[in-house]
Amino acid sequence: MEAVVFFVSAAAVLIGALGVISGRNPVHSALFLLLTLASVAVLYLQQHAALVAAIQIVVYASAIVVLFLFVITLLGVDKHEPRDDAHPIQRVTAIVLGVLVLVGILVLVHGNRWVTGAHSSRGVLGAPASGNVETLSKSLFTDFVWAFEMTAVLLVIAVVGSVVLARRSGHRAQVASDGDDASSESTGSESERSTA
Amino acid sequence: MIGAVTVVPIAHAPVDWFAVAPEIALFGAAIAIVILRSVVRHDDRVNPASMLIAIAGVATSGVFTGVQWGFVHGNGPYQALSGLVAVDGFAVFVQAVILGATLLALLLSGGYLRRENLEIPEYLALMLCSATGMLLMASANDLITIFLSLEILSIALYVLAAFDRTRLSSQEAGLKYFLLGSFSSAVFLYGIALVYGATGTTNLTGIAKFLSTYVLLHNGALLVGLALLLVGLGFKVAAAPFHMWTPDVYQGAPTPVTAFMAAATKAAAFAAILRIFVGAFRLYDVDWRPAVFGLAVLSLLVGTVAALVQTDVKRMLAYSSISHAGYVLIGVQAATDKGTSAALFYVCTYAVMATGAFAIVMLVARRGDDRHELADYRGLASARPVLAGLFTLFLLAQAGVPFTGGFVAKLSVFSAAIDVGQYWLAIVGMLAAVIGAFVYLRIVLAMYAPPDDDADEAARGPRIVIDAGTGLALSLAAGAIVFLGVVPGIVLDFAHAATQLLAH
Amino acid sequence: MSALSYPDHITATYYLILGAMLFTIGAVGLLIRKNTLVMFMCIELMLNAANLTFVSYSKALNDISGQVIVFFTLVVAAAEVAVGLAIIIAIFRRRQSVNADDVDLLKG
Amino acid sequence: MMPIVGDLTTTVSTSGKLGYPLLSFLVFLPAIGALVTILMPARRPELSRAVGYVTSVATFGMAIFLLTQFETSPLKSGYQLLEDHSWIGQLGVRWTLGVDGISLFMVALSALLFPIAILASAKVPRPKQFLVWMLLLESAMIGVFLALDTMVFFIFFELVLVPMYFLIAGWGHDNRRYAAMKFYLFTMAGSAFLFAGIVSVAFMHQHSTHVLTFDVRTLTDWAAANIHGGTAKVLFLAFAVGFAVKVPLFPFHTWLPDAHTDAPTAGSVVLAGVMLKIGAYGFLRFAIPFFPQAAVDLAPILIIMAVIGITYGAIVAAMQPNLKRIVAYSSVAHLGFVVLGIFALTSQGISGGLFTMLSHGLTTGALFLLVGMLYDRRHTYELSRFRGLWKAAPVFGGLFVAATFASIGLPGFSGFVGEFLSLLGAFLTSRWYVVVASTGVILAAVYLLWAVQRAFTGEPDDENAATPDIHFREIVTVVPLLGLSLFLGFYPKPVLDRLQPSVNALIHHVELNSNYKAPTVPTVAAPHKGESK
Amino acid sequence: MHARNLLDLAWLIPAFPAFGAVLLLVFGKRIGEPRAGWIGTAMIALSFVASVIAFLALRSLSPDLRSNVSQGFTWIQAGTFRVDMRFLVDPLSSTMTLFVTGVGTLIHLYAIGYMHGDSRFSRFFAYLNLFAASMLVLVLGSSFLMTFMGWEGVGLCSYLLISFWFERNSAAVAGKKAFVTNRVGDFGFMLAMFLIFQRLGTLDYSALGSTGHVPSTIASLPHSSVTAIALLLFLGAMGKSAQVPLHIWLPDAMEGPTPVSALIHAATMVTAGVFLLVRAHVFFDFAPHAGTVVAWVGAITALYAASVALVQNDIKRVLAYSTISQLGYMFLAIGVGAYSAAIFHMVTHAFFKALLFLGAGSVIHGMHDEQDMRRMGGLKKYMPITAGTFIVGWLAISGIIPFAGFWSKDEILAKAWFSHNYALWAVGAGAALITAFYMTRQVWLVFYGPERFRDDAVLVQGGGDAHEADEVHPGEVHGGAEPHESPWTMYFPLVALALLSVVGGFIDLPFTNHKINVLDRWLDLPESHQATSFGAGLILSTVALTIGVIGIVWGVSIYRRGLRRGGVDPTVERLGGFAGVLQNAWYLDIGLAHFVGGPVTSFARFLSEGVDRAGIDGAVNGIATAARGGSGGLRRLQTGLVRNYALGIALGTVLLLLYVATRVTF
Repeated sequence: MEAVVFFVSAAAVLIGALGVISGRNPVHSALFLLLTLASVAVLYLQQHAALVAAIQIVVYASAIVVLFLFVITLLGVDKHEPRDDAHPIQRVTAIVLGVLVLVGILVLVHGNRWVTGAHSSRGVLGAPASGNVETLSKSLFTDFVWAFEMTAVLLVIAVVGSVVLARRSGHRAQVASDGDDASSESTGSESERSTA
Repeated sequence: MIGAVTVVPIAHAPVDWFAVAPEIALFGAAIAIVILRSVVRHDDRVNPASMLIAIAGVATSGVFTGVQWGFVHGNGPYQALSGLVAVDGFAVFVQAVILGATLLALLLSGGYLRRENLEIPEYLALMLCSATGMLLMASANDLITIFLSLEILSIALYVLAAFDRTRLSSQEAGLKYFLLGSFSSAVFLYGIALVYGATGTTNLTGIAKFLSTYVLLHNGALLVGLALLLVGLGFKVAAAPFHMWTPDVYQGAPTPVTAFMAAATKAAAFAAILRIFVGAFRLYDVDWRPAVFGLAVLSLLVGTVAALVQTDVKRMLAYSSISHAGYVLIGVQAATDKGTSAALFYVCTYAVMATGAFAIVMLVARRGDDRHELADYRGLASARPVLAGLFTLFLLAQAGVPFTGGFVAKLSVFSAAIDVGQYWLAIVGMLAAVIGAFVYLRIVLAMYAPPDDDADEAARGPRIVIDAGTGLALSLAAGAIVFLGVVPGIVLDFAHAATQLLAH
Repeated sequence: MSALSYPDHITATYYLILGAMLFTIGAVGLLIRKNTLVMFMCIELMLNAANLTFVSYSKALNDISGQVIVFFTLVVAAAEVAVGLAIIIAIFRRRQSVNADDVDLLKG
Repeated sequence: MMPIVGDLTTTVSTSGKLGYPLLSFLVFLPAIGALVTILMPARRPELSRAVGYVTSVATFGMAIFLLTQFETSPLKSGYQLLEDHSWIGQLGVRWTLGVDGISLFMVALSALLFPIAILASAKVPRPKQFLVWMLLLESAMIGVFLALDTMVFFIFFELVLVPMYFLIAGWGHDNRRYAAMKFYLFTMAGSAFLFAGIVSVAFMHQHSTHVLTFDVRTLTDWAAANIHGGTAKVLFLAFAVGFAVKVPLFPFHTWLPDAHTDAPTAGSVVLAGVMLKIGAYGFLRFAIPFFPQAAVDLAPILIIMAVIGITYGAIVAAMQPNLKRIVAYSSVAHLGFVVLGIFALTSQGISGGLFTMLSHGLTTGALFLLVGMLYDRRHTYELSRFRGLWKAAPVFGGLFVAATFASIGLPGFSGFVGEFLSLLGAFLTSRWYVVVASTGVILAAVYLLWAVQRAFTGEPDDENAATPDIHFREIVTVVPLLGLSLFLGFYPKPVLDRLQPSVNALIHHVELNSNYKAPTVPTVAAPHKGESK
Repeated sequence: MHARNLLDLAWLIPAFPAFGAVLLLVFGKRIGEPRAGWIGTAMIALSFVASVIAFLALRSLSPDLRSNVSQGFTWIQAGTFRVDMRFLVDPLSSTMTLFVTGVGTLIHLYAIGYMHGDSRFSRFFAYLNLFAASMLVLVLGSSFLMTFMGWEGVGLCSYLLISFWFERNSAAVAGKKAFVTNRVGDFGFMLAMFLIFQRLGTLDYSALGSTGHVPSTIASLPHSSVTAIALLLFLGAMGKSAQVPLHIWLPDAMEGPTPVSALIHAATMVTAGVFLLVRAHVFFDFAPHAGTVVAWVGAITALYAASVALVQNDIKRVLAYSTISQLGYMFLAIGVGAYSAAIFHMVTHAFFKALLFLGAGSVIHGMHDEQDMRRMGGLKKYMPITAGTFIVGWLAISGIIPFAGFWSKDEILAKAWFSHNYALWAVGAGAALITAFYMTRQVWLVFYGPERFRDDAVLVQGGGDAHEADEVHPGEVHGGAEPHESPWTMYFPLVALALLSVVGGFIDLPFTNHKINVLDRWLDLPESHQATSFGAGLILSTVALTIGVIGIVWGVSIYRRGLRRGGVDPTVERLGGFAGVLQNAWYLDIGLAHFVGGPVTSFARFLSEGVDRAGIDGAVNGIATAARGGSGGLRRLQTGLVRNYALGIALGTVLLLLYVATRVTF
């Protein structure tokens, strides 16, 4: 059973990924991305990471992908990108290198030698059923409380940055109103969610 | 939501605020500016106010750093916040450097922003946030915090690089930096994942402990992870072959941001490199030293050689920053205390040299920030002798002329290399310095070229205006360079002590 | 790797290899696509690969921090998206294009 | 019958004897002068000039005083007027100054040449900047010769480049940028190896004794005794490359002609007069004492390079169409004699080498001054443009011919004493090389007299006939050099007596630390009947 | 001891002219035309007086004590090497000083008249004085190095004096040629000194011992190094004394004013080589092979130069080659160990050759700077004194008894014969015959026969002295003007020298009775003591005399009627094609220039163009170019395309992974 779920969702992940990088139309890519993210969430569940899976769905699948689609449509770039390549060699080299990286990782970290670390150095996982919600949130607010605080800086940057960038370049130095709202609201919504 | 019913009692670990006081002070200033900006809308006094806040923040943070130094010196280094943060001399030294660079960058920015007519508060807030990220990086003792701080400083820099929306080149720089930066940090993250799998922890101290207790029969995951970490950090310090973004981004970004990037980011990233490689993975130095060696040599060659035929001064300096990364890496790969302190001293010196040089570039670029051609520097000596003199000083310092910080810095990194028996690395470094000297002297020659050849080049364009902040920054930098060159003892001892007070 | 024939028990290795594949695909995508938005998506793929690896390791090592890291990664991803898309938009406004190859003002 | 030999590295007397740091004054005075000059208003050049003259002359005075303070006796072979202060503790660099017979006259020469060079360039544009650079250069030069801390030496060694670079690039002739750049990069490349060598020695010392120091005396004693075999050879070569570029020895000489040709007169004077000697000095102060055995084993290589330099430099000089280039190449030949003498490792050879260093400074300095005057009058160095100048400007012509013969090394001029001694000394150890090198005395006559014939003899055409004769200020610059050269030609004893103790100590040091034995010659107690009563 | 105190003042001898030189160099312009000359002459005269006093003081000492090294100071000292500035007065040096200062004084005096009106009159006397001083240092020096100092000094003066009229290019070239050729000799001299120091530990003459006892240091020297020293010294002598093939500078040296030719290039400087070898004769005593070499080089030089002198048309060039030839005799003498004979001939030669040169000068002066003998003839009646004195010199050099030349030349030939070197004797005799002939030719062409200086019909046909054409002072007067006798300052020296040329021979008559041959005893040099029977000596003398007579008679018979029609020289006519060979001095000069000069020049050009410019400098610039190239390449990599940059990162990653592959433990 476990195997079935794994292989199915693994296939979905890879199909999605390949779809993302092969889809001529960005909208398609976004949708394939959605597929991948969702199937990854399934794999999280498989590994008793319920909370992570949930956040994956909520933040990634919904917020981020939606944001992508929003931008795509906003910019109206949902058209096929030209196939012609300034540097044709780029594509070939890229694929070769990609293969090399993959092979490299697989060969170097081959077989069952992926995991060599010491076990449960920072807190043991809970029972599979629990989905580790408590454990996770516990360590999130104890061991990793500082890292948690640090995310605040990230979000401030995200807000200010997108505000600054999304302004129209025409009139500067005084607050612009339009593009400002769009992005600020979007980022704002995330920040609420992720600091909840 | 899942499991929301069961109430989980969480015993809040008492947060050791002292350990993170500098970061908090800086971030506080950033927040203050943001709030001020959003509260006070149409009032120009907000600009100087926010500038004051920013400087105050840096100052406060500096004070805290000083206090920390005193404490560490007295009671020795320790780790705070369940090992995510290390409070040690190393962190304090790097933080001091970062704060110094930030201060200089802020001083430069004021005049620049007014000249280019850009939003000052947002800019300052972002710069402070980025600086905060750097401070966090300097003190981070856990791969997670390192990753987070890396992202903090990077994302802020993406925005800063693209800050000048009137210049296409600025936005292009932002985009390139963003795409490549997030690419490299993704690699970095994957590297963390592998290391985590290989050692079972992300805490550097834990890793060191693990590696000293267990001998890995299969070090594949560890080494691959290590390699990917090197990619991520190598990107940030602009080491070849991960350097290609540097010239474009440095050139496109607003010049004060370039200075900040060159000076502070390098410092922070090298702090991370030193902590991870020399600190946590010291036992595996036989494995990683050759790799760093390669990066060092490559950076030296690429950085110096590529600059030879450049005609854009800002780009030249960008390339030279690549080669300087190479010099620091020489110190890193020695994997000794000597090497570490040498690297620290070098980073410190480079921060000053680079900021000074870019400050001049900023001034000469004039409004529009687009006069970077060598021709624009013709006859600068006759037009603005002092300015030319200062630039000469900074350039010669980068070339490593005695009685400037650059000389002592190079001296110490090469010494470190020779100390571990790598004569050829030292000699390659010296020869790279020779080629580098050619680049710098080319600029100097242009400045001292009598204005009669290519007469009105210098005259063309508005007169160069030096605002108070920039002037202050320049004089500070110049003073520091000479100070570091003539009596380097003090800072060297500081750096040395810093390595001794490394928390393990 | 242990037999790819139908296994009765799925070890961490499977997940990790999948992660590696996902990571590589993302990387290749970034290299071969010209549309900045898609390139950005590829970065998200890579981040997900890392996350998957973390979670798998956290299970294999029976250690929670792996999952915590994923949490932080998500936040980072969110922030990156906000800023990144803003940059892309800003550029688009000037250039009316999201083609990465159009952005070559700075070179040489 | 080797005279009583003192120790190479012991200190004879410290500045305590003097109560004030004379040597530090010598180093800093010009630098202070430079700072003062910077403060002078640019539109009042005469002020800068005044400062320049005062400072350089004062420095010269102090150098004279140094000569009087220097104690001479066969046993006083070590460093005198020593000063030692901590500087960069972390790197073990100390501010150590001292003077011995080997460095004494180099300091004096520098102090003498600078006032003259400054006086000779009274009409340069932008005099303020010019003087700043000149004074800084003087500071660095004197520092190089006085430093007893290897790293301090290296610092000055590098520092010398900068002012010289700006002098060439800022006040040179047509091709000045290329020349200046070439000069800077070339020397810097050489010093890369020198640096590696220095630091290696210091660290080897640190690893075995746990004391990090760059002190010349300590390192000399330690390295000579503890670094052997291949290591010593490699390190010696590292030093040698650095110094060979500076000298310059044969294959590394190619920066010299360009630098000389395009340098301003003052630059050429200082470059040839003092700067080239830094290389030779380095051999004597560091390369040989640190690695005696290696020096002995590898001496043939350097001797061959020197011999090639002597003949090659002369032959190539003869072919130059440019008067200044001829003088430049003549420097290559002369410095060849210096190195030949030094690596003869005999008392005569080294003394001769050192003496040649001194006299080359005087004679070639004079030649460059004269050539410079010619340039001031005619704005060219091309020989083909000159004809019959001797008739047009008799005094100038006479002085030039005098300088020529001084440079050829005619007995009676200092050049002869130096070259003869170095050839003689080298003959004792490596005869056949000297047979080749001695052809240099023929070739020197060929290229210099040929140049004189082409430029100074014959019936001047109108352009040449219009060349004004030398005037007083210029005479004041040249005559002292020639006069001194003449005096030392007839009475070199004062110099030789002060050189000897250090030279003998050096040879003794080499003998102690290597399988080398200085050749002995039969000693006839030559009966001087005149003496007998 | 009083005498010794006097001898300690020997430094005064060179000091006088040295002072004069400095004085005239500095204040010459202010001192002005006639006075400068008189000052110069006075100085050298004083020095002559001093030499005489020194000579007398020395004579007052007993023969075995006749060597005094004056007080002095240490000149150069390094290690065990030490050279003092001292002056050695012994019979040899005092003889030299006597005739150097004596002849010198006369020539100075002569020059006052000859150089009259020259723009650099005072400079000329400064140089002359400087020369005298150097020459005296050369002979009085107490060590090889002191001698070398004087040696180079005279070289310098000869350079300055030959190219005294440097406006003439030929003069400048000649001066340079002289100095450089001499330098070749000096090269040998220096090496000799190095070797001597290495072997003996000193350069002091006292180490050479004196006749009677030879220092063990020398006696025990390996034969090879003695020979080497001897030959190297000889190389030095060859340069100074113009022995084949280093003679090439001397004929050109005639570019200088005639007094210079007389003083430097006939009487004194050129004999320095002879002096040196005699001074260092001890080495030749121990190196017979070296002696043979010297003798043969001398003999060949004598014959060669004489043959060339046959067909020269320039009055001075004839004398120049004759000088070379006579010097050859001296070396022949040294070669066979007849040192005192060499000195003897040196002295007599100084008298009559100076006389001849000054006579020639007087002729040139009287002929308004005409030097071509073909434009002369019958001058006897215009300048009787010159003619008379010149004839004395002619007889002397031709070896007619009782003139000085006869005795000295005869002694040399006799010594050659008695040392069983009959071949050498034959060569010497042949040279003597030719000498007599060409001197007769000269006398007849100049003083007898038809007067050819009026008609310009005589076209100057080029020959040995191809550059005759520009051999004219500024402001020469051609033909027309009448020849005239010279002022007394010029003919007084002629008369004096003529007298010396007559009686000079009597200082050393070749009879075994030691009461008579003063010089021999005075010099007290070792002699090759072969069986010399009086009878044989007499026969040889007669033979020598007859040779001279034959030469003269033959010459007169040919030149009785002067030149052939059209100014053709009978000798040239007779010799036919061979005359060309002789006129071009057997093509030695040209040959050297062509086969040595040519290749050397092209080699030098190759070094400077090929090796230095292209090779070394090229390599350096090549590196620079390569760096630029690489820079350009890297620049091209910076496409500005973000994806390419990402590719770079990926590439780097792969490289790192590849490296990791080498470290991973599988």
